Amino acid sequence: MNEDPRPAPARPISADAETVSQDDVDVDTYRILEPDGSYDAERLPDLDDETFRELYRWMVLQRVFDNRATKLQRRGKLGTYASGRGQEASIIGSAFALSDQDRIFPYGREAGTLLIHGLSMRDLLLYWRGLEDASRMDGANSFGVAISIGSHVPVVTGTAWGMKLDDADSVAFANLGDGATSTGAFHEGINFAGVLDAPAVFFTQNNQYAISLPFEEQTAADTVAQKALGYGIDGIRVDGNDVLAVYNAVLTARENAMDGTPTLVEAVTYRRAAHTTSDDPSRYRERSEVEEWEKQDPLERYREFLQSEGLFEAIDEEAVREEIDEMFDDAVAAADEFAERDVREIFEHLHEEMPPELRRQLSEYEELLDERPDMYEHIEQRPKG
Amino acid sequence: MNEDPRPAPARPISADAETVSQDDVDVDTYRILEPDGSYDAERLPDLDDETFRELYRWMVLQRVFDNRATKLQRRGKLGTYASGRGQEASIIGSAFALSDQDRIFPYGREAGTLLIHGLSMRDLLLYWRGLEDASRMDGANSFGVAISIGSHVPVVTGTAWGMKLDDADSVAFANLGDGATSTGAFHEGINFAGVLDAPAVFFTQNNQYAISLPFEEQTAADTVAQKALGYGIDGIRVDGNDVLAVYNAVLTARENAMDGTPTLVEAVTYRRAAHTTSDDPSRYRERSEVEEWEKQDPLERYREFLQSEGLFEAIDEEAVREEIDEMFDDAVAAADEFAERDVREIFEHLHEEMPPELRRQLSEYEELLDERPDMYEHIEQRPKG
Amino acid sequence: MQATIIEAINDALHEEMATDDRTLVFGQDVAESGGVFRATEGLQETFGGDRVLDTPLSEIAIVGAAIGLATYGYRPVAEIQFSGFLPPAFDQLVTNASRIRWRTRGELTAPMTVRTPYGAGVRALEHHSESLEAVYSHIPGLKVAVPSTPHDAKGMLISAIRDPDPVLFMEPKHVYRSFREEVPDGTYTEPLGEAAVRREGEDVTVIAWGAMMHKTREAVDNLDGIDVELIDLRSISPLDRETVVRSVKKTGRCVVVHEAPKSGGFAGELIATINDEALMFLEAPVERVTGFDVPVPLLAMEDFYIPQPPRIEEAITETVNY
Amino acid sequence: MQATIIEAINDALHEEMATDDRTLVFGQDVAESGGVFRATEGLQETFGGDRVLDTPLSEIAIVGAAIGLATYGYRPVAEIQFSGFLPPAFDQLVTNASRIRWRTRGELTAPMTVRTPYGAGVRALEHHSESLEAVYSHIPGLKVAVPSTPHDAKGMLISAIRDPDPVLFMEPKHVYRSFREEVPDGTYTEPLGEAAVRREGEDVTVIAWGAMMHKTREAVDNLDGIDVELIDLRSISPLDRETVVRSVKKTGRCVVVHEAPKSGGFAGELIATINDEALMFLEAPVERVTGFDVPVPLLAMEDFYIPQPPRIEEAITETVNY
Ligand SMILES: Cc1ncc(C[n+]2csc(CCOP(=O)(O)OP(=O)(O)O)c2C)c(N)n1
Ligand SMILES: Cc1ncc(C[n+]2csc(CCOP(=O)(O)OP(=O)(O)O)c2C)c(N)n1
Ligand SMILES: [Mg+2]
Ligand SMILES: [Mg+2]
Repeated sequence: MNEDPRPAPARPISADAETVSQDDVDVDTYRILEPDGSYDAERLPDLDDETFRELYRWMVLQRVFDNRATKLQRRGKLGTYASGRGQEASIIGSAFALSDQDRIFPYGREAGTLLIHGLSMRDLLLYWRGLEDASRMDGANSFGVAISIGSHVPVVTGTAWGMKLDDADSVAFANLGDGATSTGAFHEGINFAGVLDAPAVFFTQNNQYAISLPFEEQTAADTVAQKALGYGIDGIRVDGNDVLAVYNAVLTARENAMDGTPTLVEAVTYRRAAHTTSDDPSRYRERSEVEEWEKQDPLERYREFLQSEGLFEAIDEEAVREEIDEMFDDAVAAADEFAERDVREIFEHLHEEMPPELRRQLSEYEELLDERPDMYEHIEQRPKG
Repeated sequence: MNEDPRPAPARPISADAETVSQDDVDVDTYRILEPDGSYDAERLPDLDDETFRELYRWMVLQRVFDNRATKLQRRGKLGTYASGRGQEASIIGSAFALSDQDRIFPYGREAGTLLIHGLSMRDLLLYWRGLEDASRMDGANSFGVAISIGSHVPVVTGTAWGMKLDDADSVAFANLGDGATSTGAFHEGINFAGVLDAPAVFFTQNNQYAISLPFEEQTAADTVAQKALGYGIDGIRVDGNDVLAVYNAVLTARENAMDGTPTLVEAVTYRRAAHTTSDDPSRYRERSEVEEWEKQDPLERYREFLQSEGLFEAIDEEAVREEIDEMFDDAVAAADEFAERDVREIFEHLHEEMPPELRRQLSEYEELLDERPDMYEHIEQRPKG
Repeated sequence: MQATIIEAINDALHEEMATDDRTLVFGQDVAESGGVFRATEGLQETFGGDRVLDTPLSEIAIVGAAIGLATYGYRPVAEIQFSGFLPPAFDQLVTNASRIRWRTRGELTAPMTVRTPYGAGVRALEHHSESLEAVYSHIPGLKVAVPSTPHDAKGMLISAIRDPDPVLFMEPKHVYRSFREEVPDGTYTEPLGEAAVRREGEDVTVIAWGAMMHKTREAVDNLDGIDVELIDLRSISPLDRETVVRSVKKTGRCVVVHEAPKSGGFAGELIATINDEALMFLEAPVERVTGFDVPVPLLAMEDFYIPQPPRIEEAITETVNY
Repeated sequence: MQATIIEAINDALHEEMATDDRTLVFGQDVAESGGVFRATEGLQETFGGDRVLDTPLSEIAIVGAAIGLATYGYRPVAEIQFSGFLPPAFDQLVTNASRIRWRTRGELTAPMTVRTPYGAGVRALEHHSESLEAVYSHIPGLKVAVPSTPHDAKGMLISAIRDPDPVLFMEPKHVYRSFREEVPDGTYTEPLGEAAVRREGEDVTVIAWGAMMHKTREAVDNLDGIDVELIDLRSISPLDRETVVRSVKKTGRCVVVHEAPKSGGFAGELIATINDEALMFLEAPVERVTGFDVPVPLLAMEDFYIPQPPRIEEAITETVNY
């Protein structure tokens, strides 16, 4: 055996193995409403007029809720808040495509989705005030918010698997951001869903940023949708500022999923607000970029459509906004009235039956709180803002 | 706001969003030597005759080493062993495409790769005898074997990143199995490599199984190579039983990588042996399937090529095998002579400087071993087989 | 029947699959091939491919999917092939499994079991020999069980599967097949959270679990004239503090044996518990006989690492003679 | 200069980047935006995009790439944005970072630092408040450091970056900005593996680290007539057993304060150490003042969870009066 049999590849030896690359695949962006106001009538979803209008009202609600919540946070009356501004079409369009039986796995920005699916506005505010009790998701068929980015994806697969075993008429629906697509949990969860033919929809709101990191620097892939190819499932890329297109895309994905093809939807949109109320986007992006996207406002685009269809006349936008403002005021009032929490709350609901050591920790602590009322000088039951 | 504004999607509303799927992309399998003995002369790598022959000798070496190591294990003289039988073209072809400057990240089956790149046969045997000292990888530019499947992939990316920063004429080269492609580490590592334009080659030996799980059940994707599209990098699918094609594919990948496009190579091959010496493949696959692949033997295919080119005459296969057998015998003898290990060895090399507590543990233990020679009744310094 | 630990586990899985058809078994190589240790042998034949499934090489997805199934009403029993491959899924345990009940205030729960063989001594490759029970014991909301006998393996596994909350079930693979004992047919449970006193004694309390129970028993049997109280901890979390404390109050002396490295190992929690409630009864420091603060050596040297009976004997003798 | 902890960290990074051009800084949002806590502010401007880089949302890849760089000769300083997001990378720490020197018998080493803000009290969302130092302390080959002052933050971070082996550097984000102190300009190091005695005393040893040092100091300051010896542990691993033992031998009493849940928390290792070497000096059980065995509550209730000064005071008083 020759001691060093290798030719030195540093002297390049011409090699010609064919490569496959993303240039070999076309990923179209599905759209119904063009930014110029025209639309593809063939593609219009088959909704009644009132539902067309409801879509609009809910987008307004998302916008107003985000504005109000952000202000509430500035006044120190809410914890960190993550706004969906700019993503209303993605948030509301997808929510409308889901049924009550579908289990939603939220990721944080989708106020409207949770409210549409039954969560009360008070509870949503309480969630952002950091009250465990709100994550109960009362009224909604929803998992807890996946604050650990991407961590819900394999869980979605498990729930979808259960639905498949039950032959249920439903899907497990993940909301996630572009940032989540870089996580190992995303990969393992979706790949496994593909193997299982699980009825799961992985709805990625590609809002172009993971905090400060633009999509182009998160991955060398041109789109999120093409990542579906690595899993042998279907991908849909949709204009995320076109509420009707999103609605159709998620409906399609949902049908696919129930037919055994999990689907990865990429809604191309833009996060116009700061990442959260703790973030200062001027550190990493130009105002002009935001302005470009403001021109693509999802509410405006949809309003134009409604107007051109004569559907908008029945909407009194002023009144809608007032109604939402009132709902919000009521919700804040209700949240404010929510009783101070008892310390027991942080000991409960971890186990079906509290283990002895934890019971002891609780009772010792209760005693201490009695004996040392000055403990309360260190305990503030509210957000600091 | 309508309390329940959603249309019931259970009544299917026709939706038509276009999907992208793996049917939209063609992934060809690169090949030079056809199973029928013909070959594509255009594609032949530009190697001198002796190198063509060395390729063959090394494939034989891989085959013989696997056989002998497996037998050694059966006699209780080696720990669990993982054979590369059937994958010789992938193992040797890829190894020949690498330079000494490239850092190899092995995954276990590639005896030949490590030997070609400077590891002694004795040390390789000692590794399989479970001696830490052998993982030093003396002589080879190699990381430790990634026994935790996929765990090396992000590490490969880091090393490639370092090479890029150094403007080095080298790549980081990962050997991995199809099974590894299901791990989160694979995803995060390769995606990040794509972002970094890191000179990394991810060489996947798709031997059709992850222990008992056939490739079709590991992922719904038809190929490993197409997974490159999700990362915006290049993929190459190559016939892993064609040593010349593998050689060219890895050369291509290496050049791509050094030009800033990390490349995922899928070598389509077959694990003809059991997963390891502890495995019984009859539990999960038919003998007939193995026989089908035996017909595609990489050594035979390459021998035919050498014969048809008149290159084989200078090879005395008998003598080659004898030479390898002798090398193996010598290596076993040298391994047998390797001194019994001192207990200090398990305390050393974890920290540059041993922390006080560990020093104490060691000295107390040395004392105990002195005082209680019966400890050695419980300590066997050899594989049980 | 007479059964080894691995047979008892297999039996428990058969029993629970038959009892509750929402029980599912999945993991790498568990279905078609019956598991690398044969723990799941025969399940797929009996209960079908829908309920017994091979998964991809995806520890995150295995544990994550178990959470998704459990919160949806199933009773998943997931296998992680070796506990050295559980760390990739650590986040799913911490972030989701252990706290989904908490996060949703009891609306969603995760009645799931993750089975995994742990520990050294089977001459395997790197990462096949770890014992990270101390790590998992520190995650609130996660139960950690480690049986040491066939009887317990079966009864505790059935308890784990029926438990309303997530249980990490660590199996002492070193003694999977080393002995048989009588294991009742049919269904029975052994409680989680309760230690077992294997031998009553007056001189010293010796605590071990899993594979170390057997090394420890061997040591105890070798010791003439020392009246050992031997506790099989069985549950790492929740910890049966009462049994430990009661025993140490009686004996005034204690030795803890575990395979994991000493620093940060679970002996620390045991000693802290004794300190809390029985300090003034102690007549000698509690001794720790543990793995060293190094990774488990590869197979050639692993016997050096494992606490062997003479080491345990010395520690017991020293503690008694302190 | 007068600096907060976060400023001291930023300064340390600037110093080391300037001193050793093989030092790299990367992580989520560290470059363009200077880090969510501004720890890395100004680095990219000064040292360029090649050495200061934003990474994708990939904790496995961040830690994995650090290992790849370190074993290739670089000195990576990776940031994990919150320690609650380190669990996805747990496997890289266990499987590669902590043992590559061991695995290759010193041929390859991983001189890398993983910085991560830990702990509760900043009113953040779920998973932003954890303290898992006990878990990481149990991984042989991984150092774990937790500074509590600006001076130490700078000196220890420089030590961590220069350390020939991997260091997990946990930063007490709750006190990132809560006070300034004099921090020397230029380069200096504070050793890893050495605790600091912050206050000498005769009555009782109180041990804390990181953010809990400040709650503890507040408690100690409130206690009239008790002469406390206050130890800032600083290094969780390797543990400075000597300083702890020497102090407890002197005082005969000890209280340990940490934020993490009690069960399986690092107090266990400290108590075990005291048990090993100073048991007979103890006049009272070592008290633990810790988080409860639950996840850190969301922001509305987190103050309940955190060990507050009155709790610490009670424990000290009880221990002294035992
Ligand atoms: C596993 C994990 N790592 C880091 C973080 C910190 N973090 C919070 S949001 C975020 C970016 C998320 O980006 P994306 O998924 O695109 O969602 P978006 O916020 O843009 O809607 C990061 C890095 C986290 N929450 N979880
Ligand atoms: C993270 C991890 N999970 C599980 C295992 C157990 N295991 C060892 S090899 C193997 C299959 C590997 O398959 P593949 O990557 O295709 O490589 P091959 O053995 O086929 O060459 C498994 C599951 C492991 N070593 N690491
Ligand atoms: Mg985003
Ligand atoms: Mg394979």
